[in-house]
Amino acid sequence: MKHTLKNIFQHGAIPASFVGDSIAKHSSKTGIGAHSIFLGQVRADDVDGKKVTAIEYTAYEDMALKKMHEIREEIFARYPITCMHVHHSLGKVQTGEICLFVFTSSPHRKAATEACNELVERIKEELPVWGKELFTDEGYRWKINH
Amino acid sequence: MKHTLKNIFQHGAIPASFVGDSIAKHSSKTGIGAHSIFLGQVRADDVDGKKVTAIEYTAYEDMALKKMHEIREEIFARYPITCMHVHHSLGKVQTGEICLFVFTSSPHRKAATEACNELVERIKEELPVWGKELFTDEGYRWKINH
Amino acid sequence: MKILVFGQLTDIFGDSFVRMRDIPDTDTMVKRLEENYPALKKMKYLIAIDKEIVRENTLLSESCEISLLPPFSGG
Amino acid sequence: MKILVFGQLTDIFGDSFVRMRDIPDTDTMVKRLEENYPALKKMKYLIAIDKEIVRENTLLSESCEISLLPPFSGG
Repeated sequence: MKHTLKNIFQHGAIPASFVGDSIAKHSSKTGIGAHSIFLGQVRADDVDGKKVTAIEYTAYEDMALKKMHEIREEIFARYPITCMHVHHSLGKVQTGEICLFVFTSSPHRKAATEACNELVERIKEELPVWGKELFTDEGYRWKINH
Repeated sequence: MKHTLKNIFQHGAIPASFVGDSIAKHSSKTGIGAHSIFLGQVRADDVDGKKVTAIEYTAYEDMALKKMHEIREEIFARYPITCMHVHHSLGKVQTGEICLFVFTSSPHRKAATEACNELVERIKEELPVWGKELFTDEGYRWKINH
Repeated sequence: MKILVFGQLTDIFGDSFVRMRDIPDTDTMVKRLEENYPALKKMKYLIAIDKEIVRENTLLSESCEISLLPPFSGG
Repeated sequence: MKILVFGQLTDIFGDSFVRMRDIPDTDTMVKRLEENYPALKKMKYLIAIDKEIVRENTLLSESCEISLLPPFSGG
């Protein structure tokens, strides 16, 4: 029997209104006192005179979801948080648009903040996802995470 | 000539859609790569068997805005951030509603995250704002920050 | 002289301010307030003059904006 | 045997996978891939078997899901 893993991927940019709607859904959880949110936005970087206009994301989806499941379990075990939500774009995301949305909630602020920070670091380091920075002139460069 | 300080106060809860709209406004700032957001939500705490139903906020507004201006200048001087937005409720905010919204943005994630954390700590410690936790039975308790 | 009070101190003074006359400095102010409002002795608060917190005895003039600030609890 | 490739490796292989026959282990796989695709020698990547990264030489079977993963750059 195959265990179904929670999906984190969605096609294209994450709308700002989606973030607002996610926040609104937590108003019934009255044990929550703090929300911490991280958003990644695609930058119009200059690369040797060429301008990035979009990033095209691909992933080894099955492995990424398996890894994300492990990270999720570890974060829940380590921090007293109430909720955790992760959304990552696949396909093209234009500059100025949101490509990553990480959202943690807890009764007191320390847990939400620390869990959110750790999640972002681990997502960038451990998930098999690749960004291809597309230039105005149709050239590209593979993104490097620092 | 009196210097006009940026207002951070608004009456009642901060709608989740306001957070979404704030995020959307940053899509034209294509130098931004990371947004860090902190939200304070009113908890339905139990206090000796009494349930908190709302927090009523009051402030020494002139002093709070002066102090916030100083904090803002210091944070901008210390972190390479692009934007900083702070919104705090006054008056009654029901449990489950948002009372504090802190939002920082920067090209790379470290600055936004650290600036946001420091802002939240300083807002709670240094701004002359008081919360009165209102109980179901019309009693109350003055909130204590930890 | 009008002294602004906030938070839990409004419970003691029954209002958002208290008026006093002829107070030369903050130490005298505290002493006289505590005589009139004994509950104040048990309260923790800071004194601000013209929106700046003062921790030492400070001379007061009629133009000062004086305030008593219990522990902050915003957010 | 189908080997999945991702990111900048798709530029070298010209596709999202490459097929090979009779590879007993990961060391042999790397050696033979580098013979056929010399550009691979300059690339940094990890090998995953059944979605787990392996860092030592590992025996392979036909049922293995093999993948070559260049440095991750999500977010």
